[in-house]
Amino acid sequence: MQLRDVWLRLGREVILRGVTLDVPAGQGVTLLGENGAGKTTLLRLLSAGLRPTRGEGRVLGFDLRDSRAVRDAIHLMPVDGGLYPDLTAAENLAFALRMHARAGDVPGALRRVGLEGAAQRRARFLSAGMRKRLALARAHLLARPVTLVDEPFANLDDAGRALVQELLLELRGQGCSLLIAAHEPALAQVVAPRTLRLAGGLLREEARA
Amino acid sequence: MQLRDVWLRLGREVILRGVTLDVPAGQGVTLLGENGAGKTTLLRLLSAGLRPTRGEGRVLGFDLRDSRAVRDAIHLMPVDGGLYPDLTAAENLAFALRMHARAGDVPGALRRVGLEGAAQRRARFLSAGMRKRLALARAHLLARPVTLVDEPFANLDDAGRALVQELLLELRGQGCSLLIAAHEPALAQVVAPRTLRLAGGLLREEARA
Amino acid sequence: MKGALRQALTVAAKDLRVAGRTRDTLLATAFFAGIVLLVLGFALSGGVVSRDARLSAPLAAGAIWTALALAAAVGAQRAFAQEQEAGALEQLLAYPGPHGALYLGKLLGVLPPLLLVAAVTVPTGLVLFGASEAVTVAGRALPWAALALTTALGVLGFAAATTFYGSITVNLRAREALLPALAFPILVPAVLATVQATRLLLEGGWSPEVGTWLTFLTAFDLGTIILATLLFPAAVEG
Amino acid sequence: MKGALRQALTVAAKDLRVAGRTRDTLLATAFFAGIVLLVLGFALSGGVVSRDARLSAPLAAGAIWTALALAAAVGAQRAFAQEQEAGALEQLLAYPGPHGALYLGKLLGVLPPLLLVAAVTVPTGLVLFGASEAVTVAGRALPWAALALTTALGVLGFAAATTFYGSITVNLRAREALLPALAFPILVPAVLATVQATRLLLEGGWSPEVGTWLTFLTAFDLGTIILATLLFPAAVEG
Amino acid sequence: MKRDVTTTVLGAASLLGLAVVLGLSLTSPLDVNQGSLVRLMFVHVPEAWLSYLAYGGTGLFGLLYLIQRRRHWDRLAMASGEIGLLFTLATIVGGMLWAKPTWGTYWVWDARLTTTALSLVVYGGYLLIRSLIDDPERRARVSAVVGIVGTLYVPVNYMAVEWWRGVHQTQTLKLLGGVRWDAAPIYLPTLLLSVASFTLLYFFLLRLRGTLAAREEAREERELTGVTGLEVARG
Ligand code: HEM
Ligand SMILES: Nc1ncnc2c1ncn2[C@@H]1O[C@H](COP(=O)(O)OP(=O)(O)OP(=O)(O)O)[C@@H](O)[C@H]1O
Ligand SMILES: Nc1ncnc2c1ncn2[C@@H]1O[C@H](COP(=O)(O)OP(=O)(O)OP(=O)(O)O)[C@@H](O)[C@H]1O
Ligand SMILES: [Mg+2]
Ligand SMILES: [Mg+2]
Repeated sequence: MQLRDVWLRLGREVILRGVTLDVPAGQGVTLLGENGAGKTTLLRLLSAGLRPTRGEGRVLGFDLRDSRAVRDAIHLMPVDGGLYPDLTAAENLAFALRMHARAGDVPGALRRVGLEGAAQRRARFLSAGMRKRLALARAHLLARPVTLVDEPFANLDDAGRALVQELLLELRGQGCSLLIAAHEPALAQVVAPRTLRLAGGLLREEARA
Repeated sequence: MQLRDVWLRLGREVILRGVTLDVPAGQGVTLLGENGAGKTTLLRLLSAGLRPTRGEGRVLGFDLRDSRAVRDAIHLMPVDGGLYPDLTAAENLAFALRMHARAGDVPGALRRVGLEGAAQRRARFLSAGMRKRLALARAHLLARPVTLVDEPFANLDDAGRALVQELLLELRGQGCSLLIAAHEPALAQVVAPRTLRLAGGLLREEARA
Repeated sequence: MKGALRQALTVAAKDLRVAGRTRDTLLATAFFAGIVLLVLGFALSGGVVSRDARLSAPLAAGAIWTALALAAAVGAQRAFAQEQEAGALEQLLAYPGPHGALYLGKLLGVLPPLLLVAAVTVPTGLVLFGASEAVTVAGRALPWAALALTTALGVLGFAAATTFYGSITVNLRAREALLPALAFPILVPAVLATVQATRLLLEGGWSPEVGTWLTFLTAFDLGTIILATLLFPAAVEG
Repeated sequence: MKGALRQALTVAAKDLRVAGRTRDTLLATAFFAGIVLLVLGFALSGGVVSRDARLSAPLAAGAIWTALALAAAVGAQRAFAQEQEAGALEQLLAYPGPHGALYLGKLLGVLPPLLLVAAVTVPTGLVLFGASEAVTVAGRALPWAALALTTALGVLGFAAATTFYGSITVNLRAREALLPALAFPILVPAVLATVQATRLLLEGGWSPEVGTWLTFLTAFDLGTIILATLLFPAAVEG
Repeated sequence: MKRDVTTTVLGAASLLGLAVVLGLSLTSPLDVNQGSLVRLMFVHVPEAWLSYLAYGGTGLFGLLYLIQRRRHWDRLAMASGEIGLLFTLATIVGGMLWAKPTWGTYWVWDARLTTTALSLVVYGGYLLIRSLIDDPERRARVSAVVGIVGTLYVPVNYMAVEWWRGVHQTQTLKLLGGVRWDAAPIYLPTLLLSVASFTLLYFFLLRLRGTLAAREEAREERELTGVTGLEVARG
């Protein structure tokens, strides 16, 4: 994953003002920054959901503008889950798998995140933490080479947080690169030791606390 | 605030199985529980958004079934903020104030939560943490006698969390009762020392950690 | 009571602000009504303009009111879709005060853009369908005042009925229970009265029959608004 | 290619499952189609218009196809509004594979409920406007098979165009009114072709002229689908 | 600000052409059926032609934008759309004024008339969409798509008189299936000159509006990003 002097404007706001980033394959990076610093925006940019206003980037060697190749390699777990409210938990996972043309053990994944009892419940009726767990199960099932995670620890109980760490560590064990935007440096750094901080539209390396 | 042996069923699920609760006016209570334990559901019940299947409750002496009186006294700050995506931050606050027939210092409240720069931005374009701050500003402006807060610390940076504590403490100082559902006991207990845990549909008193 | 009125106005003002900040909704709705007129004009009249009031009047009345009924339905749908997005509806229902005020607020928010659109659609439709010409050929003047009254009453009726319909469809459980299909017939009286009054006015000017239809329409409007205000709390409650 | 097809089918299957579960789309489309038929039915029946068989055929055709074009617009809008809720649209666009496949998937998901609505609207419209009666009075049988083919082709064309515009308007303000306003003009050739084919079928059964219109309609459908599949990626990309 | 010679020349040439057309048309003989009303043709037809041209331009520039992603094309597409809308309006108003004396009514549900009115809506929608999107890149992309689809509407409008017989004149100058001229030959040169002048006028207006839009955009960009040094007006 590489970014070279990337600028990004949204509406009338300039969010990123020259971000440069190098993440070797398989590395885990924690992304910190204040509310509104632009973490989510940076993740969306990397997942080809937004185009940089200026500058360029590559993911696994593919130019960010080649959105199809990038989308093939990357998975973004958004803050709100990005689930279909009217599909059940199991259907949500099955849908994601089929869109990636992959097979996977949906009941097993649900059991892993403690949702075996809610497999047939619609995502609309899941609690905030359960939705987060479901999104996590999806990220773990898909196991894309580059996985971007937005605030994985929010809304979760202690067991849930440990689970996130466990599953994300497993992903890293499989050789996936991880980029985790979070407000809990201590929790995230267990999984992704390298730490970057986004402030004023610029990215800075930070020593581990 | 009182609940007497309240049962609640949603869909095919029994969420609350005999909850009994007594909160004297002005007290601060932290509500803990696993993901899916029913914290959010309990808060919605107390704000008259749901009706108990069995059992009864009172808020400030009003029966829960008298939804109008209860709604007058209570404010629930939901997980997702419950903001209008197409109103600006300032308009969202002004609308809430007018619905409660109250006057208040909107620009001041926005400054208080660090959103003065985003006052004219639509809520849709605010970051997750900024939306949380906006919802917090609303709860603080309205200052209802009973304020229910669902996961106030999620999505916020460290400064934001300190801000939540500060504003909620102020609310308690004004004599409001607080019920805070959270997964960060340490942070919540600063504001609301009494701690309850919801598990298996039942509420239990918990000693402070 | 005064509080409820203030709330209704607040909700209406909010909806109008969301709609009016960029004139978007207004523009789009007007556009929409215009398009319906054009398409219907072409589809129905098949190239013949008729100077015969007995032919042009029903066409004009039908096209105008189809356009307005659809505009009302779109407006009402929009009004509630807005609330539903991002869980704002639950928050709206949690404000103090009677829930009936919310229905009134929604209705008031839907009405002004609709009346504006109607003020453009009605004359345009009359000209496009040759109804105004047919009337003048017959040596009469267009009964503008009566038409305006009919339009106002009709738009109010459509708005009240479609807003009520919209309030039913936002409720998840109601929507899944085909309840909305049952509520559809409430539109029938409004459509019937408005269309007939317009047609009669175009065909022969004011007559006692028109008066009857307008009285009926007024009764329907009042009835719908009162009934909807009373039923709304039950329709939306969790 | 095969991957794209599989994706399209996956998306369509998902949409159909949701549609079957919430009945949201079906109700909304039926509602709009119902309003058009209702208003036009009341306006045009009973007067001079309905007694003349030469007049009833074009009217029936016009009303039915305006109703269906609208229903298509509403259905397409729902299909994308659904995705938009809870940020699922952004997630959908992030799946690997060509974005054109998503358009096809959405189209396939929109079609079945629409066809269902059409299956009710067409016969209802024919009866309501006296066209079926006029045909039987003339001693002929209604050409059901040809009507069904016309309906299928017409609905396909409507859905193809409105689904495309649905993707454009989904995150704009005032989208409910905007989508039909944008899509309708483009639909006019299709509406005209279906109206003419239906009218001819009602007036005299199958004829080579009907064949010409249906060929035109098929070309329109194919052209729209191909063009939309090609342009869709540009319309939705970040 | 540097003087733009091309624009000036285009403007002067189109004005000159229009003046000559005015002179010619006032001296042209009267038509057997229409009398002096036939002179309206020298305005009406080129106006319609210009609006077709403008719509074609909107689609073409939109396509170019999608391929090259240069904002320049987007500005031209917008300029072209505005010009098209303006001249469609002129065609309709002029046509209605012509219709009153010849057909006895301002408006009929004729195919050509309806499709012309609808093309007004198509490009009204195009401009409406533009006004609804704030982000310039997205605005350019989406409106390019809408513009391309809208352009397909031009052939429908052109063929409308053939497909659905109505009261409006069919093509007097047949272009499809062999060029043919069905009116009194005396009118042809004047009409052709008029069409040519209007074509020049189109390019003049296009350049003018495009330059204006570029300046507007540059100013906006400066306001937004003043200190940050983000490049000004890409493309
Ligand atoms: C509202 C009224 C009218 C509208 C919207 C309208 C629209 C148009 C349009 C768009 C064209 C260009 C299409 C083409 O070049 O084939 C056109 C051409 C033309 N119009 Fe009209 N028109 C109207 C009224 C009239 C009237 C009243 C007349 C004459 C009686 C007329 C005579 C013509 C002629 C002769 C052409 C040129 C056809 C050709 O050479 O191909 N138009 N009109
Ligand atoms: N479409 C948009 N138009 C205008 N401004 C936007 C838009 N999207 C985001 N922003 C602004 O960009 C900034 C960064 O938002 P972003 O969501 O990336 O923050 P974040 O770092 O993820 O914050 P948080 O920790 O609160 O999630 C915010 O100030 C936000 O208001
Ligand atoms: N409408 C509903 N129908 C069926 N089940 C529901 C409904 N609403 C909520 N539930 C279920 O109720 C349970 C409690 O949900 P609730 O949102 O109260 O949990 P919570 O304690 O707030 O969890 P979290 O910490 O994750 O926010 C969950 O298992 C959820 O799936
Ligand atoms: Mg964020
Ligand atoms: Mg919760």
